[in-house]
Formats: sequence, structure tokens, C-alpha cells
Amino acid sequence: MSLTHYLIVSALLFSISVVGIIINRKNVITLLMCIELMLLAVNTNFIAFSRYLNDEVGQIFVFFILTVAAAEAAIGLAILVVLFRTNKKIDVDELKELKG
Amino acid sequence: MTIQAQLLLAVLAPLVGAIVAGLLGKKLGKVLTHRITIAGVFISFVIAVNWFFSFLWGDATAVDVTVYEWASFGGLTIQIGFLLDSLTAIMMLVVTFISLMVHIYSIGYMHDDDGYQRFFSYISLFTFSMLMLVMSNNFLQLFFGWEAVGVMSYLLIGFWYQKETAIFANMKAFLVNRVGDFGFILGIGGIFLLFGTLDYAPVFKTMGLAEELVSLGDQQPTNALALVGLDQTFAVWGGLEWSAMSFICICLFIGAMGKSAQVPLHVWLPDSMEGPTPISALIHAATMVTAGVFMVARMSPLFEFSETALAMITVIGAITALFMGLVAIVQNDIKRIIAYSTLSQLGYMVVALGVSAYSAAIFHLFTHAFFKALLFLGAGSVIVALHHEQDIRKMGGLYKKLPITYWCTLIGTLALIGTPFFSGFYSKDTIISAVSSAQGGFSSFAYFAVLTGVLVTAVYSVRLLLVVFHGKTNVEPQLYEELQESPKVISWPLIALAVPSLVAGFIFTKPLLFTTFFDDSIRVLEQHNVLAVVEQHYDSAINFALHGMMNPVFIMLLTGITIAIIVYGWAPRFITMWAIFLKPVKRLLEHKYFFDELNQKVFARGGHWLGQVLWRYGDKAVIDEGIIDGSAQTLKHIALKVRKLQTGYLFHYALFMLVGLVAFLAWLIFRG
Amino acid sequence: MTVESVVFYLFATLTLVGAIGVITMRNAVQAVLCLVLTFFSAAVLWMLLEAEFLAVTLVLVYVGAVMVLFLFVVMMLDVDYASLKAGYTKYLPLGIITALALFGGIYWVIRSEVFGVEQMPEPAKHGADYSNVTELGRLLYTDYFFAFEVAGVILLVAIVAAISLTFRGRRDRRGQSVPMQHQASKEERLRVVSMESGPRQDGQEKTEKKKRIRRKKGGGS
Amino acid sequence: MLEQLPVLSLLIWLPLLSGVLVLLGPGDKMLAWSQRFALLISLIVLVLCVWLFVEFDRTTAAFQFSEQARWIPSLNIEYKLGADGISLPLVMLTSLINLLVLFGATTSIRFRQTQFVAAVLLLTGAMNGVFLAQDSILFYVFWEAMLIPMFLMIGIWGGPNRIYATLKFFLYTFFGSIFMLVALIYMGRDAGSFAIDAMRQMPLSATEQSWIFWAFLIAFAVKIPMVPVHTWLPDAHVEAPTGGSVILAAIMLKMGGYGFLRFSLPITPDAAASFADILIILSLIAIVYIGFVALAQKDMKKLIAYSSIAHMGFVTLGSFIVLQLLNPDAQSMAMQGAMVQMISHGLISGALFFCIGVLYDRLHTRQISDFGGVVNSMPVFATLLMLFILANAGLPGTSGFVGEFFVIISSFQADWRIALFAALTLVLGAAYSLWFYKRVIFGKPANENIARLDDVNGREKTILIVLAIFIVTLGVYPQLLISVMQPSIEQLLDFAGNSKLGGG
Repeated sequence: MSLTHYLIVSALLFSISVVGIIINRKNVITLLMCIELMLLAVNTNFIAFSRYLNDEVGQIFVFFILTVAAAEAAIGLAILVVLFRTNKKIDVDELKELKG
Repeated sequence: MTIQAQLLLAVLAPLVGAIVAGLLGKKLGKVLTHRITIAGVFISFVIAVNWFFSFLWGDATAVDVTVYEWASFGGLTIQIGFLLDSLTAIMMLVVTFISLMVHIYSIGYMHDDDGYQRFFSYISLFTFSMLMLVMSNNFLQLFFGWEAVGVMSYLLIGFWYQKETAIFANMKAFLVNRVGDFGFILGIGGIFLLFGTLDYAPVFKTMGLAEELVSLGDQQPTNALALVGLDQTFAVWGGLEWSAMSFICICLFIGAMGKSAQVPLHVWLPDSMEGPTPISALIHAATMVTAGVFMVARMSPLFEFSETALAMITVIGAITALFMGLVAIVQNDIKRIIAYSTLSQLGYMVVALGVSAYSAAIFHLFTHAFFKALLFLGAGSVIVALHHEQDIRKMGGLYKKLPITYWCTLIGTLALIGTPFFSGFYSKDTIISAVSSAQGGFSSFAYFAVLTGVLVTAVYSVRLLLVVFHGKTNVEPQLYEELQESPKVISWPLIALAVPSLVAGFIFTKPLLFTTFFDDSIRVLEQHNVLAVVEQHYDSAINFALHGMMNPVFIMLLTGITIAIIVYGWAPRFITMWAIFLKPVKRLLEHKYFFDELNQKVFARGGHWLGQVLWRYGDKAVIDEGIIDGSAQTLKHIALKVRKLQTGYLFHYALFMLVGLVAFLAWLIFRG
Repeated sequence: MTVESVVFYLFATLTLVGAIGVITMRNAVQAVLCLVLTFFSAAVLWMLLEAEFLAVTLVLVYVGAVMVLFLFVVMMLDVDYASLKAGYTKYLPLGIITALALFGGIYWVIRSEVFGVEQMPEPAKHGADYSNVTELGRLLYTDYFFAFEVAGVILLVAIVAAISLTFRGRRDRRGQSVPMQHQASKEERLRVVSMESGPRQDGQEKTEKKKRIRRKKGGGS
Repeated sequence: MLEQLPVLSLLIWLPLLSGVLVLLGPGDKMLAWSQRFALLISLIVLVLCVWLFVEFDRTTAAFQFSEQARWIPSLNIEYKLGADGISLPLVMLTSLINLLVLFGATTSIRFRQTQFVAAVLLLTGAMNGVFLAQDSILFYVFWEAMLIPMFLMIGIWGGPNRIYATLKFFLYTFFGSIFMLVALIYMGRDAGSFAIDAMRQMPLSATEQSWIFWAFLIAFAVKIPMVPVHTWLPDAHVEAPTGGSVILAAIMLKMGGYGFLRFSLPITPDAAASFADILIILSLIAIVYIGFVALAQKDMKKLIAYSSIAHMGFVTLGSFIVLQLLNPDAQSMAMQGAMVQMISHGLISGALFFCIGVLYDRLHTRQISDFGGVVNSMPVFATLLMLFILANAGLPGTSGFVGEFFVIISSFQADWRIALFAALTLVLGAAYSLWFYKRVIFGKPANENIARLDDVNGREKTILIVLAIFIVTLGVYPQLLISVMQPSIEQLLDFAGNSKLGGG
């Protein structure tokens, strides 16, 4: 299986998550999940390259991306919970207090 | 006492008097103040007399003395110093004598005025600045005296600062003088360009060289200049080249016109009659107005080498002499009549300068100072007697009441119109005969103007005499009863001035005009020397006067007198008929050829309007609103627009990020 | 068709289907489960790429912890997802266009001419003695040790942030706030009341007072 | 005994530190003491200046009393001070004017007196710093430091819409000086040191020179002010308190002129020569255009502000006509003219603003139409104002004439038309000055409170008389000042003369 195959899979994954973000305007959880998908796509890319370049540094990088992703997810959900607690619904449309 | 100390004393005595009167006046009281100031002027008068007669009879030679270094940089030093030669001596004599008379006269005239001390400090300060002007040995000090004299006339005209017309007149006088000084400073700039120095000595030395080239090497004046290295020309636009020498002389003459009130710049002299009469006598008759004539005579070596300048001087002098005299005929204010007569006499002097008869001009200045001051002071004593009444239509038949004033004014008038044996005759006749034999530009027109001028002078001066002193009085009866001669302190100066008006001409014609008296200060080229022609048929004062009775001038004089006597003496109803017949001319003369309206509308209001326009549109609209506040406003608009981008919706930001990503990717691909 | 390619295609499709499922599922729980499926299939792909340690970590740690967290949050907040999902078809066309543009761009970059088999031959498989974990460990604890520490700190920050955002303190605690006590001021604690003190007239005043006290005592019992 | 003391640093830091002291000190409670203390300090500064003037060696053009210390060695910026013929007179002018302002401010400032006094002291120190700094960054620091106290002075004690005026003033000057900073850094980097001398010696190509020249021009043109960028001055003057307005007119306008002489001419001679025509035309516009605009003013301070723009037009004309003259005497005359004009304008416009302050303190209005016939109730004031107004119009015998005379005479050498337009100032200057004087002073008292005006009191009289003495002595004997400046001006002339392009 050539490198292109793997890259195509991750590219597809990435595009799907982009569609997900654009389609889903209201639900924060779906947004977070799409971000997770994006990170997954990126990681696949890294690992594919590290395999075909025969250099494990790519995998190290994936390692760090995972930690960051986990941290990000945690904080995202925490915000979500606080959001829910304050105004009982997490409808992104109403969120414009930070308007310029 | 060395010469330098003497000259310093002559100049500083009036200054010290002025400062003492000015600062401590109130404490010293009236009597002490005028004593100090008169003492100061008397000292300079004594020195002046001593130097004048030492030049006249003695063997005194020109003295050039520096007092101190004013400014020095690199090769050039400008210093303050005195040049004492025949021209300065005669001018010092005139200035100090007239100033002394006026000082004594104003004790009486200004007696009950609260600004007494201030007045005395001003006139002695004026004497100081006039002496600085006359005795200076470089252009800077000449310009200093020039402006200082202008300021003093400004202060003195506006002496009664509560009179609305006075404070308008003094500003007008100063501004018109400043227009003259504008030309004068350009002239000085030119001299600095040509000669590289501001002192008279090197300038006159170079011009002396050029003159020798003309007289001995019989070169033409223009290439004599070239040999001496003064032939630069100034490029006016369009390839028109002006020779530097005529440009400078014309600029200097513009300065003289401002000061000696020649036609375009004469408007301030009649208005300066708003000031007290003594100063009209001192400043606007004898001294300040003659500064211009003195300066041209002093610069004679320069003027000799510029035909255009001399022609211009003759024309302007002639116009002033004739047309200003005409205006005097229709004036009704006693002082304005004498003012216009001064204007026309100044015209005579300038014509004399135009035809290079510089010494004749100075001689006329010398005699004119005496009889004009006499006329003014006479008018002053009439005004004081009638409690500040200046309109001649409210006077008449005063000769019985004011005998001394009448007789002195009569002598003055006779001298003014040039009756033989009087001083006026000698100086005016020399000028007229000099003009008749001159060939320079416009000399024929000048001769005509000068000749008819004699008739016009005769008409208005005899009119003044008749209307004020003879005929039935239209003074209020009870005022007429208690009319009595003015006090001695006023009448003594009148008599003291009447004597020289009578005899000055007779005594001084020969020694001043036809000897080498002026040779050290006034240089005249051979082909311009008209006075030599006049000198041939002059042997002694008496038969010059007798001979004078035959020539056309005397005829003009007689006709003038008869016209005046007919019109104003016997047949007053004749005036009404004359008035209808010459309606337009009369209106033109009454409006003084509309000079005043022109100045007021075009220059004063025009300047103000231009200022308004420039300020409102130039400064305010363009720079202030347009560029500064304008840029501030546009900045604000941009900021408002950008603010709208921050919508606050999450997905908008996400969208922007994605679009950015795609754009970046595209750029990467196409670039790559 | 080697075994490897079969496995690759199988699990690649599984990943994509799962991804599509994530974004299209109506119900949030089903979406999260699809995400879990995607992660599992991705892990298998990683196995194919001989990144065994990471694949296992992905499944164990990432899926185990983060996905469970998602599930937990989704179930805790009883949000009516139906309304959220309502208008999602409105932006579908725009979404697809952007995705296609993005994919087109990326595909053009990674197309087979560039990364195909000829250009990037697949290196030989590692021998049995090769252990991915030891290799990773060696690298991690030598060259990238500092980065490793920083990663730890990031996680710590994440924990602190999450707690400070959501934890509101136990309801029933009885703690004292010493600073508040220090700031108590005189006005709060002391109330000065002005009583009217009349002058002592003659006896009548005293009797009046006695009567009042008596009445009060009587009333008091 | 003064030799050992670092006199120049004293001149700068003594007022600065005492300003800070007064600021942090007792405040309004011990008002009289802080005012007396400030007066003492500025008196000491003036005495130091006089000592400098006496000790100044009039033969060499080198920097005297110079001091050097390390400041930021890593960027090779030193704390370098030095006084020469060009900066010494300006420093003396600063100390004299500030002493008078402090002396006058005790009565005219009603609230926060101590802070005003502190601001004036800070200003003195900063301005002395600008004139004495020989290192360009030090110069720039003082140049910006000087803005702050003036900004506060106009902002706090100013007139009705002082905020607009002071903001405009600050932004204008600041905008200009940023370009200068860029130029200084550019040159500092190349020359290896920020000393002005080093910058003068370093070779610069024609394009570099023109860029640097334009950068300096913008900074100094705003300060002078030259015509297109002058509109901040009238607003700043109208709104500034008397003391602030005097300092602004008397000293701060000279910074621009000093900058031209210290930076533009020596460092970028070829660019200056090629752009001289534009600057001459701008100065002529300043003289004639602003002359007319001054004629149309109704507010006294605006009129004097416009008249000072016209006078400063002579400074720029004098310093740039030099590049078009051949005869060395005319060149030094033009430059001397520019320098003397700066000093004399400082004295005259300072005095005029004091006079307007005197009137403002009594009637609290600056509109000319509200006045008339002031001479009847204030004769002494009228005479003093007469002297200043005539000096403003350039009466010979006062210092106002000396500068204008030299510039007009020497500019005649370059082209008679330049002299013609420059000489127009005689007429215009006299016109607006005397018309102002006539409307305010002469005539009958306009209304009864003018009739009841009381004449100048002791404090005001001393200030005006001191200024009058200086104006007359400079007019009667300018050699006093010229001898100090002559060597440095000759040196400056041959710096500006040798071009930097042909292996300069």
C-alpha cells in the first residue's frame, strides 16, 4: 500500500470533519467531535510519513498531539458544562456576548 | 574737544534731553522739562552753527569718524559713525535751528496740554533721530535714522490719541512711510550686492573713480561703470534686463518718495496735519520731509550714473509740484493749504534733483525750511488766538488784531511765492532757470510744470493771506473783541524765523551755490552740470533779483497775485460763478484726485479682505479641516467599518479560518 | 490482493463511514459511538503502519478516556438535540463545496505521482527483534525529554482549568472566611439608640415611674 | 571655582530634579516656599549661563565645556554634552525666559500653582538638554521629554477648548519627530556611534541624504512652524496660559531652527542644497501669506502667533539662502541674521505674550474688539507695549530689525525677487502690528471697566522692563551676540559647503 493511499484516507477524514463543522452550526459537542476527527486525520498523516520515511520522530509528534488533543477536549467539555449550567441550552446561535 | 566728541555731543544732547523729559517729566514739572530739552537742542544748534560757518568761510574738510562697531562677521564690519561735510553741516543747521524755534514756540502753544512733558520728549527725540539720519556715514545708520524719524512722526501725529482722526492719520503716515522704506531697503540690498559694503566711503570712492573716467578719459557713463566693475544687470522675467545701477537708484528714490511725500506716496502729509501745529512746522515742513531730498543729494554720485532714475525723479517732481499746488487752491483748512504748498515746494526740490541741480535743491530746502516753518507757526498762532479754529471761512480781518502774526505771515507768503529780494525768489528762480537749461528726459514738461506752479503758488498763498487777514471778519463778534496778539513766547520765534526768510536768500546764494561749497559732498557729471549755465549770468544778488524781474517767472507771479486779489479780495460772488463753470475740476481737486479713496478701498480694505480670505480658506478650510481633522475623521470611519467584522458568532470565525486555510493552500500550490 | 491491502481497504472504509456517521447522526450518543468506531479502525490502520504502541495507546488511552468523557457529558446534559440538528441541511452545499475545494487542493499535492510507490518505496518490514516501544522510549527520554515534560505540564494546566471552570464547591460545607471577619466595622456591630432623659421634677415624677415599673412587673409574669 | 563643576549637566539636571522635588514636595500647602525655591533654582541656572557666556572662548568653533559619560554602551550611545556658538545664546534665552515666566506665574496662575511651577522647571531642564546634547539620541530624548510638560501646561491651565489644542499640538510634533528618530537610528547604525559629529563625518549617498533630509525636515518644519504644518500654533497659543504661551513662543519654536543648523545643514549638505529652493519658497510664503492672514485676526494671541510664524519664516529663509550665496560675507550675514532673528523673536514675542497676559488677567478676554483706549488708564503699559509692537514690526534700534535686515540684505545677493518678497514684511508687519495697537490702545476708553483698569503692578513692570532692556541692547549693540556666534557659524558654513558625494 503506497503512501498516497494513507494520505488520501486522512485527507478524506479531514474534509469530512470540515463538512461537519460547516454543517453543524448549533451543536458544540459535534464541533468538538469534528475537531477530534481532524486531529485523528493529522495523526494518521504523521504516522504514514514516519513509516515511509523510516523515522520514528513522526510518531513522537503524534504522541504530543494526542496529549494536547486530550487537554483541549477536556477544557472544551468543561466550557460546555459551564455554558449549559448558565443558560440551560448550548445553542451557539445565542452566543454573541463577545461581540466587538 | 576732539571732533568725534563734538559730534557725539551734538547728537546725544537732544537724546539725553528727551530721555530725561520722557522718564522724569511728571516729577520735574513743565518749566524744568522744557528748559532741559531746549538746552539740549541749543547745544547741538551751537555746534551746528560753528561747523556750518567753519565750512562756509573756514577751511574745514570732510570728517569721517566711527563711534563703535555695530556688527562684524568675516571680512565685513558694519559700524555706527559720523560723516561731517558741507551737506551735513547745512542740514544740521536747518534741523537744529528749526527744532529750537519749535521748542520755544511750543512752550506757548502746548501750554495747557496735559501731555506737555511727553510732547517735549518726543520733539527732542525727533531731533536726535533726524541728526542721526543726517550725520550718518553708512547706509545702516541712515536707515536707522530713516525709520526712527518715521516712528517719531507716528507718535507726534497721534499725540492727541483720543482724536479718532489723529490715530487713523498716524497709522496711515507710518504705513505709507514703510512702503517707501520697503524700496529703500531693497536699494541698500543692491548697494551691498554691488559694493560688498554698507559704508559711504568705499562706495563714493568707487563712484569717484568712475566719474574721473568720464570727465578725464571722456568715456561714456555706462562703460565707465563697466570699467569700475559695476555693470551687473538684473534679469526681470522674459529676458528684460535692468541695469543694476538704475535699479538701485530707483529703489533709493522710492524710499525718498515715501519720506518726502512725492505723488503716489504723498497721501499721508495732508492727514498729518491732525498733529499739533508745532510738529507740522518741525516735521512736515522743514525737516523730515526734506530727508528724502537730502538722501538723493547725498547719493548724487550714484544717481549721476543712471539716466532713467534722473528722468523718473524729474517727472515725479514735476507732477507733484504742479498738481498738488492746484489742490491747495480748493482747501479750506488753514493747515492743509500750507501742507499742500509744502508738497508742491517739495516737488520743486525733487525736480531740481532730477535735472542734477542738487545744490539748488538743497538751497531751496534751506530757504523753504525757514519760510514754511514761519507760515505754519503763524497759522498756529492764529489757531491759538481763535481757540483752535482751523477753518479759514470762519476767519477774516485779523490783521488789525494780530499785527505781529500778520506781518510775519506776510513775509513768509512773499518769500514762498518768490517775490524778488525775498529768500524764496533766489532758490526758486535758480531751480527754474536750471530746469530751463536742462536737456535730460522730461525736462521740457518739468519746465512747464514748474512755471505754472509759480502761478498756482501765488494764487493759493495770496488767497490764504486775504481770506484769513483781510476782508470782513466772520469770527463771532464777542470772540473778535477779546482777540489779542499771542504771547511773546509764540511771537518771538515768528520774528526769529521772519528774519532768515527775508535775508537768507540774499546772503547765501553766492557762497552756497556758485562756489566750491558743496564740492566735497555733491558730485555732478560735466554733461549734467546745469548750474554752471545758470552761473554765467549771475554776478551779484542784487542784479540777479533785478534781472529776475524781467523773466517769465515774474510775469507768472504777477498774474497769480492779480487773479487771487480779484477772485478773493473784491468779488466774492465771482467765486460762485467760477465754481459753476469749473464744476468737474473743482470736484476732482476737492477729492484730491481720489488718491485717498483709492488707498482706502484697494489697499486697506483689500489687504484686510485678502487676509480674511486666506485665513478662512487657506488656513481653516484647507489645512485645518481638510488635512488634520479630515484624516482624523477618515480614521474613525475605517475603524467603525472594521468593528462590524467581529460578529460574535462562533461559526463565522470558524468559517474565516477555513477560508484562510483554503486560500493559503491555493497560494502554496500556484506558487509551488 | 495481499492480505494487507484487504485489511487496509476494509478498515479505511470503516473509518470514513464512521466519520460520516459522526457528523450525520441525529442522536449525540450514536454520534459519539460512531466516533469510537472511527478511532478503532484508525488504530488498525496505524497497526498496518507498524506504529503498534501508538495504535494501542490510541485505543486504550484516547478512546478509553476522552470518548468516555464525551459520552459522560452528553448523557449528563439532557439537551434536546433534535432542535440543534434541525437546520443542518441549510449549509450542506456550502460545506461540501469547501470540503471538495480543500480535498482537491490536498489531493493535488499528495497525488500518486508525488508520493506514489515509485517515488516513496515502502521500506522493508522491521525484523522480529525490532520493538517499536523501546525505539520510541529511547527517543522520548533522550532527545525529546524537555518536550515530554512540557506535555506533562500542559495536561496539568488542563486539569486545573477544567476543575476551576466547573467545580462550585461542596454545598454543605461550613468553612469560615477569616478576611471577611476582619473587615467587620463598628457600624455593623454596634447600634447607638438615644433615650430621652427628662429632668427630675418633684415626687410626682418618681411615683409615675414606680407605677410604670409595677405595671410592667405585673404584666411580665 | 566653577571649572570643576560639570556646568552643562547642572544646567540640565538642576531644574529637572528641582522640578520633580517641587512636584513631590509639600504641594499647595507650602506654596510660597515652593515658588521661592523654584525662583532660586532658575536664578542659579541664569547665573550659570552668564558665567558660561563670560567664560566662552570666542575664537574657536569647537564645543566647549563638553562632558562625556557612558549611557548605553551596547548601542554605543553616550551621554555627550557640549556648548558652542549656536547653542549658547539659545540656552541663555531659555533660562532668562523661564526665570521671567516663573516670576510672572505666581500671580496669573490661580489653581495647582506648585504643579505649574514644577512643569516650568521640568521644561527648562528639558529645553537646555535639547540645546546642549551632542549625542543625537540624547537630543531626541530631551526633544520628546520637552513635549510632556508643555502638553500638560496647555491641557490643565488652558482656555475653554484646550483639549483639542493640546492634543493637536502634541500629535503634530510627535508625528514629525518619529521620522527624525528613524533617520537617527539609520545613521547611528551606519556611523557606529550616535554622536552628531560622527554623523557629520560619515559619507552618505545622494538618495540617503535626501531621505534623511526629508525626515529631519518634517520634524523641524512642524516645530518652527513652516507654512503647511503651522495650524497647530495659533490654537495652542490661544488656549495656553500666559506662562505656557510665552515659553512656547519664545523657546520651543527655536528648536526647529536650531535643528536645521545642527542637523540638516552639516549632515546632509547636498540634499539641503538641492532642496533649498523649495524651502526658500516656503519661507517666503510664510512671510507674505501669513502676514496677510495675521492682518485678519480678531483674537490678540492668534495675531501674535501668526506674526511669530512670519518672523520664523525669516529664520528658515536665512538658514537656507546660505546655500545659494557665493560671497562668504553674505553667507555669514544671512546665517547671523537667522540666529539673531531667533533670539530677538524669542524676546519680542515673549514680551508681547506677557502684555496680552497682563490684559487677560484684568479683563479675561482676548478679543481685540473688547478693548479700546487702554492708554488712558494704563499709560506705562501702553509705552512698553508700544516698544514691543514696534520691535515686532522691525524698528531699527530694536533687536527685531537686526535679523530681518541681515536676511533681506543678504538674500538680495541670491536673487532680488527673494529680497523683494522678504522686504514685504516691513509693510505687512507694520500694518498688522500698528492696526492692533491702534484698536487696543489708542482712542477713547471703549467701556467703563477699561476706564477703571489699573496700570501694571511692580511684578509685571519688572518683567517687561527686563525684556525691553534686552531688546534695545540687542538692537543697539548686536555685536555682543554676533561675536559669540561667529566662529561656529563660519565652521557650520564650511560644513554645509563641502559636499559629501565626491569623496567629501
